[in-house]
Amino acid sequence: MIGLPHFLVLAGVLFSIAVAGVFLNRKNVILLLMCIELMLLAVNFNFVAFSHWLNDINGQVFVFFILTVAAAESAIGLAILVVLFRERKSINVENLDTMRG
Amino acid sequence: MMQNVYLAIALGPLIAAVIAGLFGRLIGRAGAHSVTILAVALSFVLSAWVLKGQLLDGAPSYNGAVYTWLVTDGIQMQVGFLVDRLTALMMVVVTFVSLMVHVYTIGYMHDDEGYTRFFAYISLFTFAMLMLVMSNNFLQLFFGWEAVGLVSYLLIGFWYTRPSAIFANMKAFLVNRVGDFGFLLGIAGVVHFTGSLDYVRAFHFAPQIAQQSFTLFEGQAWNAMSVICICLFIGAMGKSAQVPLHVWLPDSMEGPTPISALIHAATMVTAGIFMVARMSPLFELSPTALSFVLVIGATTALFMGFLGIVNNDIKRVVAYSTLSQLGYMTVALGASAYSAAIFHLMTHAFFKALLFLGAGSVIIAMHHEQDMRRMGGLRKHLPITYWTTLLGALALIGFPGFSGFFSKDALIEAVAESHTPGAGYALACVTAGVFVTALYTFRMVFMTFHGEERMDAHTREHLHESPWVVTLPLVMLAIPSVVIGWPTIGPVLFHGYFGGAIVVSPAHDVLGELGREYTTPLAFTLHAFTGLPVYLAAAGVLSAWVLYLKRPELPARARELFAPVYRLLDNKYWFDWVNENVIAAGSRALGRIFWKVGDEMIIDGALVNGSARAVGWLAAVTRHVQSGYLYHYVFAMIIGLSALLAWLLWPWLFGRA
Amino acid sequence: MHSSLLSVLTWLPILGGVVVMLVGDSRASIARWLALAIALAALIASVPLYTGFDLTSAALQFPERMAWIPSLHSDYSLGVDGISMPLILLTTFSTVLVVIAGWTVIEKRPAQYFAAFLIMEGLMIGVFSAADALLFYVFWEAMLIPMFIIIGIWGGARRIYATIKFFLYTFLGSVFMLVALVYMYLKTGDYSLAAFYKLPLTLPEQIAIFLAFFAAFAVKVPMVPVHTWLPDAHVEAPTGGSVILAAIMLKMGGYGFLRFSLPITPDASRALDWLVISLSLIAVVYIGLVALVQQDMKKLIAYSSIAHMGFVTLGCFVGYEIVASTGSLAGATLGLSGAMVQMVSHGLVSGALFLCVGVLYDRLHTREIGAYGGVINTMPVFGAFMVLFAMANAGLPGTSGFVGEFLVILASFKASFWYAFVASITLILGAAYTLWLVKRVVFGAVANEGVASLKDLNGREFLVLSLLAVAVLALGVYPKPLTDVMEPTLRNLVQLMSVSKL
Amino acid sequence: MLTTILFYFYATVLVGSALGVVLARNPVRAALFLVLAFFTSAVLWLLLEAEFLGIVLVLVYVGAVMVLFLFVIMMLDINVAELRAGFTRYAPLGAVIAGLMIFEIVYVVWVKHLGYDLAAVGTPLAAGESNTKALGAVLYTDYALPFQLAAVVLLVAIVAAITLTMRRRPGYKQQDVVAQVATRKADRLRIMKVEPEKRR
Repeated sequence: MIGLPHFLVLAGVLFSIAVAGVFLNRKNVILLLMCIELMLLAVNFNFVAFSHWLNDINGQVFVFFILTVAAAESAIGLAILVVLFRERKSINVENLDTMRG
Repeated sequence: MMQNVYLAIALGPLIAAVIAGLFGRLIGRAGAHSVTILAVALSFVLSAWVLKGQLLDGAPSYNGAVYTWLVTDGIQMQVGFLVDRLTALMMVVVTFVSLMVHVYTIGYMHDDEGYTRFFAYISLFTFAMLMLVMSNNFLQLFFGWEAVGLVSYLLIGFWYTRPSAIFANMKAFLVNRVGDFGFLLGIAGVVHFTGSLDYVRAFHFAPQIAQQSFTLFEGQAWNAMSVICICLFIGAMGKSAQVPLHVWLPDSMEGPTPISALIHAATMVTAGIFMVARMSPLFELSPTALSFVLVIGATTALFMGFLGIVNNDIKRVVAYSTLSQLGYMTVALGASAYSAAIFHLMTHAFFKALLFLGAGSVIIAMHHEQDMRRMGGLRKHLPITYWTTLLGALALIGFPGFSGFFSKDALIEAVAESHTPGAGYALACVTAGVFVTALYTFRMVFMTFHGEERMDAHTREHLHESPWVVTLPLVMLAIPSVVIGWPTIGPVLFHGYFGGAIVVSPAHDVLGELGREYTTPLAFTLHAFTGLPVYLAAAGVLSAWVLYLKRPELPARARELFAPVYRLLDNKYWFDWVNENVIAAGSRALGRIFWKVGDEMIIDGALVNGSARAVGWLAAVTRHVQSGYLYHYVFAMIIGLSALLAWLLWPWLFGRA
Repeated sequence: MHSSLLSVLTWLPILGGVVVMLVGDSRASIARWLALAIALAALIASVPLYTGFDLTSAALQFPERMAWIPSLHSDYSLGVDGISMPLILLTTFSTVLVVIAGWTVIEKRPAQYFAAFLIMEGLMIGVFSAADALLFYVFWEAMLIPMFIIIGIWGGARRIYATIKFFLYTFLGSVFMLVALVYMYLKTGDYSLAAFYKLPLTLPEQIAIFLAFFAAFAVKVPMVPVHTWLPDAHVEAPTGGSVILAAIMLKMGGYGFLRFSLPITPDASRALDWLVISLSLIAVVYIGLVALVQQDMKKLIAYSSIAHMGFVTLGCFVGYEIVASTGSLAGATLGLSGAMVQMVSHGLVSGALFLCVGVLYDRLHTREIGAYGGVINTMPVFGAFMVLFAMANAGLPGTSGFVGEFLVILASFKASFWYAFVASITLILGAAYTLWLVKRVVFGAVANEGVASLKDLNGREFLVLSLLAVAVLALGVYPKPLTDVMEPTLRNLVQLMSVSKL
Repeated sequence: MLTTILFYFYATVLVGSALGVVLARNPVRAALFLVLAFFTSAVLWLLLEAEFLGIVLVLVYVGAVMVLFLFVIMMLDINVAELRAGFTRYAPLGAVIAGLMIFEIVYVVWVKHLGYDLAAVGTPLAAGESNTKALGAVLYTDYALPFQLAAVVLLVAIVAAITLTMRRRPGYKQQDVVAQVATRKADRLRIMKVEPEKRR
């Protein structure tokens, strides 16, 4: 029988993969944003699982808000990316080190 | 009333010194020396009057405070006078010799541009010596002690352009300071136990102090009185140039001859002896201190005498003779024959000053030539100097009837009677010393006045007797050197001349025993012929005559024969070498190490600038963290997150759950 | 009786300094005379402090109290007693001397130079007379600024390094003190010293507070491990700066120990007195040897003043050891008054020595001992002064240098033979390095044409040095007036010290 | 029984697509894998009877966000090769961190059961209940204010995206209504005095 742990483990695996993803293609900002989306998905997963198991609807409300924030975040992220691209003709993080200390 | 007299005696020379010193140029040379001589003469007359008062009219001894110097924690520190027979005698000796030197300096320093300054210094010296002698508490004693050291520093370095002089005066001051270091500890000890600086209270509490003890090193309890007395004696050793601290006296000959006579023969060096005599109530209570004094005195007496034999500078020979005679006085103190020590001090003051001034007159005649090997046969050219110096020499070696004889023989017999531990050694040294003294004294006399003339032609023509200003003091000093012993031995030694001033415990009363057999000076002289010293002295003179007149080549051969001994003596037992290379160079090296390593490397380098550098290094390291690459920041976040997660879950994972 | 004398004494120099600064460098001569007038006014104003001083009471005299920061219960309260009054006199006396000494020597911005000194004088008098901890702290920190500027602007070659090091060293120390003050404020509710004296504290608290005070005052004294700022500061400071630094600022540490550490944390002082005593004894020997090998005159005198200040701290803390070894308090006051006299006399003596070096520096612009020799041939009067002050520095009886050391050695003998033994080594070392300096600089044949071209003291320098000479000799021959002033306060302090506050 | 099979199936698909996102060589393919991931998670949510959220997830994410992603990927000519350079340099570190996290979560969730008993199976919704109604009831009553805030967040995001990216392309003629309206006669009309030509 599928219990709560199953879902939680699944969400955990998802989250870890997203984290690994960040480590792997660290130079491609878009993929970075996608990994963040994946992480948020994993979090939502947890929320839904808990709200289902504890049958407390508030969990799901929270998922709702996470969605809005995620959308806003990716929108702005991509906007920045576009402006960055116009400026530097490339989004490779390697040569974006003007903020070096 | 008496206090004003004492104030006049002490302050007279000070005022004269200030006048001569500060207004030297205004009052001119004549003004300067007349002011100072007048003041010192006044002091001498008053001192003589006081001595007469004390001696003949039986005037009581005076002990009063002039003003309170400082009051703190219940301790009254005052400046005051204690004048009893001991002080009166010393005052007379000091002022008389100082007067002679003042007169003598007129001639000696005639063509010296620092004339007024010199007179200021010697009368300042007289003031300091009088303060030291007349003080009634340890504070003023210490003030006089150091003031005398200061003036001797100024006088030795009088010709400050001569590098050897300024080296000698610093050496003198530092060695004196080493002595004062011990002296101050002694005073602090007295204050610790009696709660005040006055002599009277110190002598009153002395018996209680003798019971108490110090634990200097764990386990060993040292008798408090011995510690205090040894510390005080260290001060005396510094001032009276006893063995380890004697190194400065020969070098102090760098100063002008008058001061060698005044300071380094008659007055300053005797300060140590006077102090121990004054502290007799304390010293009597600690046998260890007495034997310490005895041994140090004996060693100085004998071994310094040896040095006199090998030295060729006329003034240094007399200086070593002074060292040896001081050793004699210290031996007398050690044997608790304090009055004998003071008696010898007095007689020694006269004939040693005479010898110094005689040597000075020879030096003037020889145009500041001091090396005896270039003298000889001066008998014909400087008759008065020759005869007076001869008389002084006879007094020094203890020729029967002369003053030196009475004081030295009495002293030797006192040591013979004494049972304090170390008396045997002291007796041996002292008797051997008689032979050595005779040998070097007459070596000096024969080399300078007899034998063939070894000086160059130019000086020979100009050889003439010194002016009356020089020869008069010689004669004036010669008289007491010969005569003073006869009348004074009776009262001073045996009939309790010093009265309360000197306390001798019955166990050590050597002079008491001597006094029982003593009848008249004549009997004493005849009795002496039965003793060994007279013959030793004669043997000394004879061997000097043989070695330096009959067969002059003998000394040279003796030198090869006993080469190692000669080298030992020539290097003055390497004391000077040890002082310069081990102590002085050692402390400079230590200082450099402390400075370079301690201050600069450790404290400044490591701690202060080091910490500054560390901050800089840390900043440089953290700067690399801001690499500018986005992903480094992301990694940091994630790693931080996972670390936090791990930390949070730790109790869960492995803990109790 | 409520008198505003102390406020006048504190604020007159400060306002005067500001006015002198406003007068500006263009009208330098007016600025100079004005500065001298103000300094003299301060000196004259400080005289009634001595004449009106009640020699019997140990309480704070000339008290003033005015609300300052009500919310913090800290009020502007001033008061002076046996410990601080002599130091205030020393401050006003030294400042007059410094103003005269720096008359023509300072060409660069003289008005601001004199202004800085006057302001510093006011602040220092403030420190000595503050009876409120916060006020004390404000003056304590403010005092650093003028000295920082003096060394920083008119200093020698490495002045920036020296002045920053000086400032940071002192500042780091006094920050801990602030922490201690605030802690005690929280416990008592107000900043007045009287409250702190009565505040019961447990031993750990006391030790913490003592160490905090120790950090601040040890740097100021300076004690051995934290002393390296002094030689640099002295070498780089202008003559006037050196004199004030040596004469007054080093006394802040000693004054702090007497005013704060001993009465407020008696048990901690008893527990840690071995630390202070061992550091002071090390200072005497270690610094004495270091002073021996110095080549720079000012550094040598700086190290010598560290060794002398070692006596002050020894005198302050020897009281506990005396009680420990003899069981009675007799001797503690002896040590304390020795420390106080040593502070005043050291102020005069090392101030004078720095002025002497200043005189030479103004002529040949070098402080290296090697560059001089036989100065007495061309400058006999100066030579005489130099020898006198050197002797005072070596502690010759009859000069003020001896009095302090004598009393402290007497007291330390009561504590233990070995304390006195090590302490009196200063007699030898002090004489050694001072006389060696005198031998190489003053005596000997004329070393080089520089020395040959030296002119003797001019009127101004003669006046300053003779004033100091009179002071040194007077204090040496008759120190009673000074010690009588301190006796009641020190006796009361000994009571405070011995009463446990656990 | 069916739900278990469904769950495991979709779970593997989900994990596969997540790996696909991460390891995809070409960003477009990564984006599409992400879309797949969203779909499968929506289905899983339906399993958990959170059907409204599942649909919203699909609508919002797949509809809006992924489209945006694709749009941007297409627009910017990313040279993929350069971005993939040194791909595996931090791989081991990434693997370690991911492994650590998985281990922790699994251990806590699976082995220790979060410290409280999970035996109770999730209680299924009452028959007539619907996730949307439940959400609606709560959303507009308790969470009215947060809801408004979410709206504000979105508004800000919109404004920000526009201001960031909008620019006037060079050489792009655009009608500026304001300027047109504001012209005056003098700007447009100039009366000239012209001399008549001489007859030749």
